[in-house]
Amino acid sequence: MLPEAAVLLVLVAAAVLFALVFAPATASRRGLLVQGGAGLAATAAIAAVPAFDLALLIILALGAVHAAIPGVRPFAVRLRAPVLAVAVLALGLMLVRVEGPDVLERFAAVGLVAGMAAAVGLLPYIHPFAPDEAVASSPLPWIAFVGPVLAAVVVSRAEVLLSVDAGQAFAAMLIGLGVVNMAWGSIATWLTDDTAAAWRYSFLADWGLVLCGFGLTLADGPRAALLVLFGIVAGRLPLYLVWREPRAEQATREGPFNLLVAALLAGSAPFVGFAARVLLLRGATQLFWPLALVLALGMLLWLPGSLRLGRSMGIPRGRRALGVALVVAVNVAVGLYPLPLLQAAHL
Amino acid sequence: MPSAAVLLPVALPLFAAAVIAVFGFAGVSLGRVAGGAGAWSSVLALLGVWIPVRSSIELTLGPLGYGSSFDLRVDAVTFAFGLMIAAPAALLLTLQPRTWQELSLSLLGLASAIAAVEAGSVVLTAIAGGTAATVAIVLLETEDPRAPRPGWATLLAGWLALSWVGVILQVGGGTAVYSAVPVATVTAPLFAVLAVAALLASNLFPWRTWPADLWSRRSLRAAGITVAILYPLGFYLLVRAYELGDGRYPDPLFNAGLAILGVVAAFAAAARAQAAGTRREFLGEVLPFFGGLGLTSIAIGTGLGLVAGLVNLATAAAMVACLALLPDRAGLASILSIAAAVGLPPGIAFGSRVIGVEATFEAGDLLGLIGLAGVAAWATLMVGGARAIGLPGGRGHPERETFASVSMGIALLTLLAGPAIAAIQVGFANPVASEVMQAPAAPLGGGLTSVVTVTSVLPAVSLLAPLLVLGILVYAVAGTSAIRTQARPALIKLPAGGLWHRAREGLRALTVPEQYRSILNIRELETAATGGQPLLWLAALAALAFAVTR
Amino acid sequence: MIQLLLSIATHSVALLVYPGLLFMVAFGALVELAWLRVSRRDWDRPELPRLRATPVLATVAVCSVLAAVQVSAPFNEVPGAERSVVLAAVGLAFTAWAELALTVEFVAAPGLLLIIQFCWMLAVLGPAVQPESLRPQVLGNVLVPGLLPVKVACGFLYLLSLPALMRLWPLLPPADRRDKLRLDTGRILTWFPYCGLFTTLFVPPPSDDAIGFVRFFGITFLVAALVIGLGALLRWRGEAVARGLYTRAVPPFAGLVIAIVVVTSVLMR
Amino acid sequence: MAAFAAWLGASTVVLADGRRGLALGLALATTALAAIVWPEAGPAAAAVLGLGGLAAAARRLVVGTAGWGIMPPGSTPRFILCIGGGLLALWIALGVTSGHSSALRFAVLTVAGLSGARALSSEEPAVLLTAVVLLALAVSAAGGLAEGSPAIWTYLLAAALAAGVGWLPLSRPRAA
Repeated sequence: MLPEAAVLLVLVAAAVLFALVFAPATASRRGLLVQGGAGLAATAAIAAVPAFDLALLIILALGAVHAAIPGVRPFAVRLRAPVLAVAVLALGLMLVRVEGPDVLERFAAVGLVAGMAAAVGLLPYIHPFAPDEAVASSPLPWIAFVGPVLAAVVVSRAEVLLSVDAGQAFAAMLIGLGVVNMAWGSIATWLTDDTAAAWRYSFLADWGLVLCGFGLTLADGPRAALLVLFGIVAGRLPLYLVWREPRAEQATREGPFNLLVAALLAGSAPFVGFAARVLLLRGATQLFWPLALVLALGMLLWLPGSLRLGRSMGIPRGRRALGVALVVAVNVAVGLYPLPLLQAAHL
Repeated sequence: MPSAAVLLPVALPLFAAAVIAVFGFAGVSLGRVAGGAGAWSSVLALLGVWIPVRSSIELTLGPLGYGSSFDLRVDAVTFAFGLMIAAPAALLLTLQPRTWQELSLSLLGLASAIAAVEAGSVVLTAIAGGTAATVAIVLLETEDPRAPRPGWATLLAGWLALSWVGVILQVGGGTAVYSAVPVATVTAPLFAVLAVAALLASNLFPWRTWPADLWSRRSLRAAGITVAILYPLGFYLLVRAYELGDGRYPDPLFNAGLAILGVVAAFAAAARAQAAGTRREFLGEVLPFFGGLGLTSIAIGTGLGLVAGLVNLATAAAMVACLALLPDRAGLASILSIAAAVGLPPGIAFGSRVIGVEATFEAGDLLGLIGLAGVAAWATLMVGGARAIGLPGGRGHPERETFASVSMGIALLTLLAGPAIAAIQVGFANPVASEVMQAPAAPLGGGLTSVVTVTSVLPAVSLLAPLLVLGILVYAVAGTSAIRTQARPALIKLPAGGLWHRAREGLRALTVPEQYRSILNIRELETAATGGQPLLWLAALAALAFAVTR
Repeated sequence: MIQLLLSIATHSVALLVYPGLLFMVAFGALVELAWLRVSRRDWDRPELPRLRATPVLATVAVCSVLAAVQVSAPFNEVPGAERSVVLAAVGLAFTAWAELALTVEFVAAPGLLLIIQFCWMLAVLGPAVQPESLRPQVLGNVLVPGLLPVKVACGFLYLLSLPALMRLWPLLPPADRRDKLRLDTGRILTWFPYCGLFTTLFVPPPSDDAIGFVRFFGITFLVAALVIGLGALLRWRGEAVARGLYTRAVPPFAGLVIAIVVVTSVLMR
Repeated sequence: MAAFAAWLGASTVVLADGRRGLALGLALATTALAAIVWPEAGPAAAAVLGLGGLAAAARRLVVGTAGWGIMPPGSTPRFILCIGGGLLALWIALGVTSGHSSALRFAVLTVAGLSGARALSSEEPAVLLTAVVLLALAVSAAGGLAEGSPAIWTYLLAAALAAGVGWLPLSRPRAA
């Protein structure tokens, strides 16, 4: 199994555990365990299977099963994106395997990038979202749970399958989509009316960084991407779960705690987001320094949205507070000393 | 001295913060004694590490994961800035009552700021400085969420810019370690980013920024700590920049530009100070004024200027503690604080400013005009100071966090320290100049009794000491009863502030005309992008396919 | 150590006796009497100043003493190398504002006064920009033809500024309701530093002998007389003329002086 | 011949709304794909693929909108899609790409493309699940294009998915 994917799997497992431990007393632990366990198993399978075709079939199966979970959105709406993803990935895969002109490989790269974006739910393939939908049946598992491992697998496969020329096109598309997702996600987090949607867009913005990281064809790029993915799975996702919990006071508030959460979400030092940003700037500077400038300016767009999300957390009490404290501690630790994580992923 | 000792100035306050937090969670507030102990331990550690050896001590503990090693060092620059940061913070933490949360956060911020100046590489400085900024924001919010605080975006932008500088150095020269960066890597564009980072870190601009705004908070507990730990960091970067550039900035225009910016900032602060409505408002502009002149002196690019700037900043650090402990009521403490702030002879502020002005003239190339402007700015502050003595107090600084006698003591100390400016230069500032600038520019002669510049000598002890005695005698027989507290009109009205405000309001009021709003409707755009329209998806696919054929 | 003690002693003598406090008082009293005689038509014996020390007086004394010892008066115990025009300028700048600390009513047109003070500072420090030296006697000694325009322009600006800085102009502060003649102690303390500094900056330094002494103080008294004359003229022409001069004439002239300083410095590089 | 049958089957799925039509299209496409993968992957893989697809078709025969529902009113765009898609796939499979088994290339392109398009254009769960089955079969068949003989696991998983997906319990969307 890909070491990077293995690390992400462990993080995903930790996220499931977090959901189990810190879920409100009223929530069904059994349901959480079944849904989380199934998702985790499928994610593990995606990372573990030897052939990419098998991974695609698992994604398809996962998409069908996830769409079948009772939820607010119609079955068709939930199934479309995974089906499109698999179809496009399959066509891309086919174009890689057949003989033909070089442009076919570029089209294959398009298939792989678009398929990955569609599976995870990134711009322009954003999964339709219902603010009041339960987490399990919402698009969130794709963007924050399965997505990280899936992206790592697709990118690693692409590196093997694509030629140098097509690989460059693949990287360029990743960076392009990354910048678009960064800008859209961070601005929408700030300006959208609905707080649930703002949370969802904030994942999109982080994914923008991930795509840019994967697109930087240097050692620092994947490192940065891994750290941002860590931030998504071990930071943003748990905080989102805490925010989703029903609580007495729903009023937004700006206190020290909320600012701390905002700092974590915005990738301020000393949280893991800052280390990831440093690596991204490093990679971008090596590749093409104006890109670093664009990224640096884009990174400032995180603040207003993060402040909004931080305020939306209110003041957690009891178990929720403990959960947030744990998330903060973990993100600070990895932010200050990310080397063990990177070494575990062989990066 | 074991190299691990360089950890102490950072580790001790961190440990104290942890202990205070643990007890706090257990319901026991250890109070200011623990806070003071944590902060003073950092000061003592700095003294203990630097004074016995007086040469650079470095600790490298291997890579951290973002291209930088865990590299801490204590050298003359670290020592000087560490003291500027830790000493006032320690004093405030010892005296002012705080909740355990505020204590822990303050110590955390202090440790981060010390780590920023101890960091051996630019990237580490950026991370530690960014941490200090984050902690300071949270600290200010803990004290009073509605009171003014620094713009987070500005601070983050500064530290992000510095981290970019760090990675550019790593990419271009293979390292971002201050002492190892190849000079050729420090190009003009890179230095421009570094300068912007420094200016953003300390908000050194001509308009009213957070170092002034924070003093308009009712309570000055968090404000004092924030200014103490954050304000010196921007100057620190500009001083380290000399080390990166082998004793100079990559282009003399940077020296001139930054010096001009500094003097303009100082003049603007002084102009706002002379128009202040309360004494507190005036005192709020004192530190930006110190900072402006400090920036000018440091940026001039000569050893003399750097030394003057450092002494000026050290005085500013003392003033931070002085002003944060000063009650809003009238009295001798206020008068002495204002006298110290305006640089009444023969105080240390007076001495450092005079040397700074002399440095500009001796630097040549019309830089003397900057010195001239500096003196004009100083004169404006004098007016403000004289006027402020009789102004109403201000926002009612809570009595329990004010210590008039200590504040007065600090002010008095800065006034009495004038004759010792040569000694301070030799023990405190000269080593920094020697560290970051190459001889012969750096070390200045004159010894402990006088400051020798290129064209003149300031006989610190022999001239200023008798003047001090004379001053003490005449002030001793003079009373303060004749001073009348009254609302006093501004000498110069400030149209600029109004213009700036109007411009900002105008910008805020800008809207897209009704008939054009349908062209770009954000809501509709959001709906279209998130509606999961198959056609849009296929179009995106086609667009990507088209893109890769170009 | 002994050398340091000796140096402190000589500097103390300079500060307290000559050209410091005692000498300043003597010189200032004479000139102030002359000013009173010239400025008032109804001359009677003026009241002696109150001897009660106030913070204002203390500040003026300390700052003007510091300025006084920077002048190149013959037999000045402060060595030439240890004098600085910046010390003199800043010291004197403080004296103009000490009264503002008590109440605004003691200062006439403070805004205008500040602008005039800027002009005066330009006149004091302008000549130092190109030579890059701050030793007063060096500046006084500069006779390079290329620098003479700066020197002349700055000297003229200096003289124009003094009546305002010395409060000889007809703009009276609201609180100045003195009907009887009284010596102004603050002004007494600043006559010598202001006039002596002019002599130092714009006239070649004298030798340390009797002739040099007479020459220096002759010129300094002449400067004082010029200032008194200018002040009297302004009082005679009235407030409006004075205000017009200091708002419409002096600041633009200062602008011209800056231009001359810049151009000269550029040309002389 | 088999490739065209695969296209015909996929097109039938695109054009049909009723369960019989969907089952017919699925069965036709399955049989064709099984026939195409036989030479490359061997009889076992073909059998597994065929069994999975036929099981899905059988399930489809009993679940979904009753009747054939082939080319209902308003299905002209779908018809054009089938023709256009087929021609495009034919051009790519024969004209643009080369190598062994052009039939497999054509079949994979048409089945994957048309099933994907069907999934995007329908709201009916039965239709969507049929498209999913077709897509799974196409993905597994595409394994035959890889270097070396494809592993049986891909076909097994595709067959299992095809056979199982029809049994998913589908609930109506509920308001939260």
